[in-house]
Amino acid sequence: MEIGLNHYLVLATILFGIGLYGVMRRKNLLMLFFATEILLNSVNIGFAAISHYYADLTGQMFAFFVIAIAASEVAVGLGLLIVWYKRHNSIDLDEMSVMRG
Amino acid sequence: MDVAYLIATVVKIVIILLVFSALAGFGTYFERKVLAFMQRRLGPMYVGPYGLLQIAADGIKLFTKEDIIPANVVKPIFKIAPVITAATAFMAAAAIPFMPSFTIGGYEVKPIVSDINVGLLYIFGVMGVGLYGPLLGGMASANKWSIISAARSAAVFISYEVVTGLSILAPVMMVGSLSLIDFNNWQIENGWIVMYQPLAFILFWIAAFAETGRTPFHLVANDHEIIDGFGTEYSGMRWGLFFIGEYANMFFISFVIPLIFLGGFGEGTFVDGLLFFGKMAFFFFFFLWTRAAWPDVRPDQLMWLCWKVLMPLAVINVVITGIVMM
Amino acid sequence: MFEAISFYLFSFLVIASFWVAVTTSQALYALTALAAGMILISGFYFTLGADFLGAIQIIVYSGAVLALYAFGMMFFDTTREVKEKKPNKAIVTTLAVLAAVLTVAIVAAPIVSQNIVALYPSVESVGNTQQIGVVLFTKYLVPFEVAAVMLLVAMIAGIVLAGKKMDISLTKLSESEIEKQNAEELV
Amino acid sequence: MEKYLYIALFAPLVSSLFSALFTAQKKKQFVGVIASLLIFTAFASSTVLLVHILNGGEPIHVTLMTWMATGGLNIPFGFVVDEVSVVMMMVVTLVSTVVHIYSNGYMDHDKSFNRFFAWLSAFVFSMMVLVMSDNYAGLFIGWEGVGLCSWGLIGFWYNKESATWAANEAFIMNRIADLGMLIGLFLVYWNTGTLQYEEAFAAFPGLDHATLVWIGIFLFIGAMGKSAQFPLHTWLADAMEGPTPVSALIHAATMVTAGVYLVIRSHPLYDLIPNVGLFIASLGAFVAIFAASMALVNRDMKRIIAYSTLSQLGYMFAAAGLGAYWVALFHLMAHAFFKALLFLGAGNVMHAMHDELDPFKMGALKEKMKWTWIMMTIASFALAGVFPLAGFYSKDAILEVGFVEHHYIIYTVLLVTAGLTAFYSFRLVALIFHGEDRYTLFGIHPHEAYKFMLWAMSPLLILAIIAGAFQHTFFELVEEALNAVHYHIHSHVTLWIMIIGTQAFVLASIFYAYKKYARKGIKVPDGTSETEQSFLYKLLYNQYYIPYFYDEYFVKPYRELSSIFWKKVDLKVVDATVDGIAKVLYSTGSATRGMQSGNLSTMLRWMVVGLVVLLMIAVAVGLAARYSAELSQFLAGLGV
Repeated sequence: MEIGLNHYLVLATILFGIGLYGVMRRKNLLMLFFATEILLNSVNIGFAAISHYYADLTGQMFAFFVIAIAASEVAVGLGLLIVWYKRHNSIDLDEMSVMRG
Repeated sequence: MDVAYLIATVVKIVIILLVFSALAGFGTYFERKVLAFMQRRLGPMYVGPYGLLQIAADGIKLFTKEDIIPANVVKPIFKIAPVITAATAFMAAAAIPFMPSFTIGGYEVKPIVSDINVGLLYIFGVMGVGLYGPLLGGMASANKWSIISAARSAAVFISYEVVTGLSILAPVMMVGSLSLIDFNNWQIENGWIVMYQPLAFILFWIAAFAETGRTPFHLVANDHEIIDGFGTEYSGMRWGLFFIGEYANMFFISFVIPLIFLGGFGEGTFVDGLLFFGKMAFFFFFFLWTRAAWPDVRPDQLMWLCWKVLMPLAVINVVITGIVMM
Repeated sequence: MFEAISFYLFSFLVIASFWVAVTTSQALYALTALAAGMILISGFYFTLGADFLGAIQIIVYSGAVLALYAFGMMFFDTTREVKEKKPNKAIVTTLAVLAAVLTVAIVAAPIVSQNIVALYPSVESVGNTQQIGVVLFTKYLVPFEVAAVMLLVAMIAGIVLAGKKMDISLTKLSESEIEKQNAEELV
Repeated sequence: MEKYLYIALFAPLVSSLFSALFTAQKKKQFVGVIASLLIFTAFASSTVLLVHILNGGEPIHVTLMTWMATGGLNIPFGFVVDEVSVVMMMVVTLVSTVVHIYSNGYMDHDKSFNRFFAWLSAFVFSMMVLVMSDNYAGLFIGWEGVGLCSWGLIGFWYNKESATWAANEAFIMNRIADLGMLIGLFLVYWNTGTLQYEEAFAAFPGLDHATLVWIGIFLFIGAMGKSAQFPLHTWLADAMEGPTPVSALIHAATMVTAGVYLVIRSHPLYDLIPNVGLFIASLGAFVAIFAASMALVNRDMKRIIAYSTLSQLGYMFAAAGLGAYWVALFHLMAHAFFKALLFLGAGNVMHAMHDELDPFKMGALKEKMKWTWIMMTIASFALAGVFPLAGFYSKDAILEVGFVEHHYIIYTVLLVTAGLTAFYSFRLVALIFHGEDRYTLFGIHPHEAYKFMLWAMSPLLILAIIAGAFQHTFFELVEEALNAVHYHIHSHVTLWIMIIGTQAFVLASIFYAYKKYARKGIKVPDGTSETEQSFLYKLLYNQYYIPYFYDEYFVKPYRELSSIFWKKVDLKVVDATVDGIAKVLYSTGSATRGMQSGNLSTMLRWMVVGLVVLLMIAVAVGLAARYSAELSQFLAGLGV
């Protein structure tokens, strides 16, 4: 049984769907971040697979940049989260509806 | 061919698992002995000749002791955390060549489970994953000391991974490969890397103490501060797994340091092999020696050392290496 | 054969762990499952010949990103049960499934009609890491530098946001000084 | 020379913008002084230009820049100083200089002193653009600018309702006429393909007669509005609500003459259509007597002068209509001097009488205001056309034109009007300055105006006296530009009979006016006397019931129509539609407000909805593109 590109793409899509489901369902900001990581990773799988099946490194490059973005997202996101938590003692999304700090 | 490859791989895995599990036990024995001698006492003496069977006694005790799981812990996580520690240590061993390759009955055996071309990165990645043992164990334990220990371990691992990675970068640049076998072969031709990269060697060595959580960086489970840290709530074989993981890690690091910096097993002659094990033994001994000779440092000193001393040094080292190579 | 087995095994494991990560109400489960999923994903990369990407996946995601999250969890007191309001499950599920199916339709369409052309075909004789190095420092040099600057900025932002009073070491202070510090903070 | 042109043109603009800087502030004396100086600069430049032209210099033509160039239409900001425009420039700048200086005194106590100068200078600038432009489009800009500034100046005291009403009336009436003007311009462009004077005039002889007639009529409609000819004359009398210097400047000397200027400027056109010219002349003669008759019984000092302006404009149109453009222009110039003088004198009186306008409430002011009396009397003599003052030469020339061209009806009408003019002018003078003082009853203590105001008026006084002497120079100046010819009555006997007869008639009228109104015992009319009960008096006093007629047959039906539209169309259709749209928006807003609650989770869900929709579109478009051939076949099968 040959594993083709479509197998990987379907897998990536399923993971992406799971990530989207998490993004929409989660109310806790930290959990929401988890879901976004899933989204990013699903895309990375797609990139890597295409890169492999077309013998082209561009896909992997994009995967690297996605990882870099994820890393900076964590740094800034967690920083903001800590600041928010210090002020409001909660990281529930439903309570984050006020724009004013 | 495929079947032979499969069989060979399985055999290698089994050997590594058995040998290093046993070595972990011996490691505790050695440690006790070394510490005792350094403190002018005898250490374990009663069980067997020179207390050698003490290992067996300890093993029996650990295996038979009741596996206590406190009421408030997050059970599945609590249960798998020690396994992670032990498993990642052995997973890292997959990319370490322990010996030069040899031939048995016309079949060439490479004493390495998988020579992937990002071997070094893989080793450090998997060792980094070993962080999850203390981390999850501490967080699942429902115990203040454990949580503090988990936080400390997260901080130490993340910080010192930077130093490890940066210090190893300069040798990697020189060799042009991430495979440890390539490192070995390069050093046959050009001499030991430690001659070119003494600073990287020292930095890596220091970082190795942090990666394995040994004294003087033993703050993760410092007895006098936080009892036993992440291990406080564990007992029996689960606690034993943490132990095995720690000692296995020490052994593997002791293999890796000579492989990278001190010529490895060279051309693979018998003398070279002996010499290699000698180097490994020295580094393992050095872990114990340090424990006997050095006090622990505080967490903030540790962070200070990492970010304000070691990391800048490592970066400078990489830059200088780059300039020289150009 | 091996490839198929490993693909289906890893797929099952990854999907399962990610599913646990998004559905469980126990934060520790989510963290553990996510970390497991990340490591398992690197398995795909190794099978796909992207060794370097796999190693980076393990080091960066599992080693750094999730460790940071774990660190955050200790701050936020979410190591136990996370209480969340549950939105309408049907809508959420439908939307997610629709989006996924449509994405795969779009992504698959050009592949089916064979109009992707390799821009930087990989050379078999050189290792993956070396190829990546070559491409990264030629074609993608500018994005690489931009990413580097972005990481630096993110690091500084993270430190500034989270690290108030980093220069004060409580361990070095005496008991009375700490109390003074606390009193000031309350004001 | 060009720089003088620029100075003359732009000094008023600078003055206006400078004054506009201070409009929101309290009175600043220097604003008035600087504005006056700048206008004087413009006057001096105009004088230089006049001297240049007088010495036989070439007309100066400059093109500032291209204003619009689209397709075949190319309109530059071009300006020209030739014999005609230089005369107008002199008149405008001279009168406005005097008025500016005068206003420093007149508007002394007004709190909107600075704003007044901003508007006044802007007006001068517009008028300069109007007279100096070398094409109809530029003229139209100036035309509209003049209209706008007159609106601002008539309604200067905007907290007075009557003033704002008068301003709006003037503005709206001018708009009605401007429509005609605009149609005329369109016709010019349509038929000749250009709006430049020279090119258009060169092209006119090639057009057929009917087209030229239409162009002439529509342009004249514009002129009728600006120059307040019947039936668009009502605004001029009402415009007296503005400050008196404004009346002097724009309703005597400059703005209302724009219409005459237009006709003079377009003389090659009107030369080609003498029948329209005759109509203009007839209308002018009619307006002359019509306005004079209304002035006979009016009891508002400024309105009397305004009607006299109207009447004199009629003279000008009569002359222009008969082809004697240079006579019309000459009368325009002479009239500007003595009429501005008259208005400024009236301003002095008003000031002295605390804005009392009824001459019946004045009397015997000559003791208190000697210089004003002298000036107004001389100005009235000039207006009446008494030898040897300016009015005599210009008005006599017009009468001669009528006679020589054998339009005896027009001649007779104008002659009678001359007598009426003399009568009402001196009725005013007699009532104001002679007889016994009636103002003490109203507790008023008049005083003479500031010295510098009188000094400022003196150039006008001198010119009102001596302007007639320049008739010959003037003729030579404009001879070529306007194809001027001398109108000579060949029989000397007839000429002398005419001149002496006219003078005698005029003097008799003056004498009668004095006799009737300078005596003692004049009462303030209360509507009870026999004269006031007579039909004629009522007819005249109510301005031939024309405002009433307008009110009854235009304004009221329009108002009723409007109220029908308001109630039926606006409220039920337009408002309902607008409200409906607002309601739809509002309800959409409240229905979708939930999306924008600021809740991140909700927003994320909507984001995914948007993503799904976009993806669907992408898939649909992709499929359509992929199967476009099959799709079009399928649609063709359906018969689409």
